Amino acid sequence: MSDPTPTNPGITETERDELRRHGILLTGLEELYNWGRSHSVWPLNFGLACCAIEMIAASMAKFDIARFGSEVFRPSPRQADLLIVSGTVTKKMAPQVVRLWNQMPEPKYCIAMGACAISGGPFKQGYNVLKGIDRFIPVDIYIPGCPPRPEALLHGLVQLQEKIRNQAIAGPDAPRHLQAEGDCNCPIPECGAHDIEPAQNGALWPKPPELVRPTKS
Amino acid sequence: MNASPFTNPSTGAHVRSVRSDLPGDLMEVSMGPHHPSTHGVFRMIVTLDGETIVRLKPVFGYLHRNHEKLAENTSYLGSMPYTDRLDYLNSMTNNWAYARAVEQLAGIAVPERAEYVRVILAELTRLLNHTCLAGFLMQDCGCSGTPLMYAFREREKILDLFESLSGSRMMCNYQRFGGCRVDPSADWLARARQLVEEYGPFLDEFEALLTGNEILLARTQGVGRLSAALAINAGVTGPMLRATGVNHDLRKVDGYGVYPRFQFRIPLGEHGDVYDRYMIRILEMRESLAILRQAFAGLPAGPIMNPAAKLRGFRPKVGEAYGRIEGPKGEIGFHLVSDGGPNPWRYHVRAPSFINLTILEDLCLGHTVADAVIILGSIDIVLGEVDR
Amino acid sequence: MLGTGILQGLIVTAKNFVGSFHDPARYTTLEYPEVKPALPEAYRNFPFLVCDNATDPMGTLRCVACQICEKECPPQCIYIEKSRDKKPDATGKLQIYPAVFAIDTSVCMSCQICVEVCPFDAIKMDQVFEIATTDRYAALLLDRGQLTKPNAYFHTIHPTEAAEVDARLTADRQAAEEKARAAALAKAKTPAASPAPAAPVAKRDQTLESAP
Amino acid sequence: METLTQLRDRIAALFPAADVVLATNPSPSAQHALRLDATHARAIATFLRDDPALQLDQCTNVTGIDWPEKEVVDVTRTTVPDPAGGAPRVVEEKTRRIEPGRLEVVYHLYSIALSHGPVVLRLVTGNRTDAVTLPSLTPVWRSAEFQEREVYDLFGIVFEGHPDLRRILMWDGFKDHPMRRDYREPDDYEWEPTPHGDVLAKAKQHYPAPAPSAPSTP
Repeated sequence: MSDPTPTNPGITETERDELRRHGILLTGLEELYNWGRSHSVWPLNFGLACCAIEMIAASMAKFDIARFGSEVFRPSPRQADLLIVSGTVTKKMAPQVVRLWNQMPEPKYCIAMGACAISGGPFKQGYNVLKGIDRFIPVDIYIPGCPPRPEALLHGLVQLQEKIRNQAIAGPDAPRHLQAEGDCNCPIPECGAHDIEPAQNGALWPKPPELVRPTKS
Repeated sequence: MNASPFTNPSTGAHVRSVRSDLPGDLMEVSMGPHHPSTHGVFRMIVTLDGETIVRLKPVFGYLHRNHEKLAENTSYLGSMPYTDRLDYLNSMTNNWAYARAVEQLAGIAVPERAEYVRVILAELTRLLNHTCLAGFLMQDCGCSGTPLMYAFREREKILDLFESLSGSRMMCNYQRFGGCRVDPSADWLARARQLVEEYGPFLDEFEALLTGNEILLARTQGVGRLSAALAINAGVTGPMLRATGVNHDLRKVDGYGVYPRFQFRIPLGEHGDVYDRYMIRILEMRESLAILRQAFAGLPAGPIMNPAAKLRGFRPKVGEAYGRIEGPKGEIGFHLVSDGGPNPWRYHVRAPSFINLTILEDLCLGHTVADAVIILGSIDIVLGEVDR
Repeated sequence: MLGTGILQGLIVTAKNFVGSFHDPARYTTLEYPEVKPALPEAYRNFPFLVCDNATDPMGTLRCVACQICEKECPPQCIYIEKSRDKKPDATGKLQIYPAVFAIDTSVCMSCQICVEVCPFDAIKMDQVFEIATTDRYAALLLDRGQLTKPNAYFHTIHPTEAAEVDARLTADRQAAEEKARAAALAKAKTPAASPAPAAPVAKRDQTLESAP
Repeated sequence: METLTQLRDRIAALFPAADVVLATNPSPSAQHALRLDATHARAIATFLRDDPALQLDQCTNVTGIDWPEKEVVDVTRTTVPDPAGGAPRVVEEKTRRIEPGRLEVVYHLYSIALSHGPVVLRLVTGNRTDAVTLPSLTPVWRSAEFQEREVYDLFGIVFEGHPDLRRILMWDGFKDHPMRRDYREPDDYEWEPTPHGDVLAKAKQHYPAPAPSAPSTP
């Protein structure tokens, strides 16, 4: 079977940009499809902590996330494409976050916004704080900062759009929703007697990269 | 009216009679922790008769970040940036409350200029909090977008000030034990003064947009009434308490900092309903502007930090202290117990919005679910502080 | 009259709508990716290490691995290992240097306490915030090489503070040289005298706690 | 307002069976406290709230404090005159004693009506394991309701007479009381790139063993 998306359409990027400036669009199916997807990423209206306020600020007049097609904050996960984990995920909250993720239809993406969502951040030594949401759900973009400026969130969103734009629509590199056996439902942890069980999703959280630290006394 | 089977014997709050000709089962609904109107990850288990609330149990802890445990393993200075993240709209007042508790614990004097700067920043924070609250409350009432957008437009201006002074928009980490971290420049003060001058016209416009609006009046007047006796007994503080008509403002009662030098009034409500709580905040903002003008006029020259105050290796003597200030949401206090070590032995936050939630059920009984949302909005909670 | 309140509100929104076409106070949108925000000088995001000479960043690090920032960092996101040998610093004095200096920016809360406690002006706050990434481990765990930036860069982002720091360091250096010269002179006069005391480098806190 | 000593004497006169101790606070804040015994605590609290001279109508703050068992060294200095007629010697005598572990609840009371305060109340449990029951002051001050639930959740103090004593911050199935000093949090230290102090010890168990002669990278 031949590749449905030729990598070289016989025209360079600069030439294509020049044509675009004159109102002539040259596009393939993949590009059109991804262009549409990347400019209508609807986030879930879901705030957790401090970063949520910056997320709201990003959707307000000064930063105006509508310029990126993402102003439609959906209250229901069924209508959302993007989960912005904006704040500390506690162990009590983790099952609900995973459930929301499972309820979102494909294609879906996740942004871990702020230090807490990435790694637990300043609260990581707490007994009720999850050390990073990527222990349970796959994260596409990490935005460090405590909290990241609204501009940093917009930058993260642009990175995500870039990622969507470069996804193939067929073949082994295609995103989950185009794969036949693609399944992104993550097992929902349960709150146990001392900790949440399991403490991480084994399929997503393999052993982290080895970090040899000379042992300090 | 029939005696309701759902009267709460301890509080006397009762349910208005519902349509008794349509007997049906009660329904239990879980609102939250992901709900677009619960101001974060707050959950209420609501029992409904039709659409009327007959029972409401708040569920907390979805943002319990172990702030107190972490603070007991960190130095006194190291907890200062964590206080920013308690009530993440009002980092400056949280900083001040914590600094005040430590200053009481260790007996550190604060220079006069620092006290003035603290007042300026606290009142700017009050403006910011109350403006945002009004916006969020309107969002809860259903006017999605416009008021919140105007509120955030003004918030950005105050945040720009905070950022150019402290380096961060929200997490200022600005106060220190015995003063403030950096001295505001003349240029900064001029900008702040200009903002204060422009805030009055903005409030006029904001009020023209909202206060007289008939829909707002219909939604908020008479909803969620709170009696003064219950408010005092339940420890309710801040604008919530003053909306019931109790004249209690720590800026007057304790007279901490340099507040006794300023002329300002305490707005009081009459009915204790959602509308009063909204109006109290609007009026408080106008008083804050008056305080700010006086503070700018009286700001003395001098050091901003007590030179005797230590940054590192700070070990207060054995003892304990409870320090409190009037935050925008109510009385924010820190209870610190020192065993003489570098870390506090016990560090407890008296979070105003957590204790203001004690009476949530009493306020909501007999109202509809839609009203519960705006009652919660009018209490003004921030989950970072409720759950800590 | 019923409805005047709503009408009044609509007038306000209309005023804002029309105003947004000509009044910059009512049109506040910052076209972010095209227009970069004007960051105030005080803005802080993540720490970086200052080196004096851009051509030899590792050789002219101001950090002497005293580990104060590691100890004071509230979220514990700094990791330092001291070197076993000593290298000359910018003044030519032999100093311990950090063999490993790592900051986990996925934990850092930008509180600036490391900057405040550093007695050597070696760590300062950076202003780069466009660091969203797809890789949590390699991209967010910054090592010594990624953290080090020249003093000239520090001057571009925090000009006032950098000028103060430079003036202070120069004064310290001159005082140290003065003292060394005086000591050398004294030594030349009385050869039996005890050797000159080491020049003080610490400016704020002389009692540096040794690492555990 | 009367001083705390006067108040203690007044309470002692009204409640002769009650054991009320004045706990002094040596810090500059000088917020001294009254330590009440559990049996009379609620009656005394009601008196404090209703007494016209006090009217402590607002219970602002409720906190728990954990005091685990610890060894205390008491140093008593006695001045012994030198029999030889020289300067008297100071003899230090050290006695070791085990201070039993206990849990403590602290209430901060203020009066809104009369604008005074704080009056600090302290209640102490018998130990940290089985005798952890204290009377709830929620019937006196409603504001204690959620705060006592929090103390129960985090410290494990059982409040007798509380209308709804459930966990509040942690989930219902949780078994530990995390604010206690001897609480050990679950081990999830497998990725700690910047460990030191306590975290280093915990993270070490997850590390690969370092190469025996690995020199630190310059």
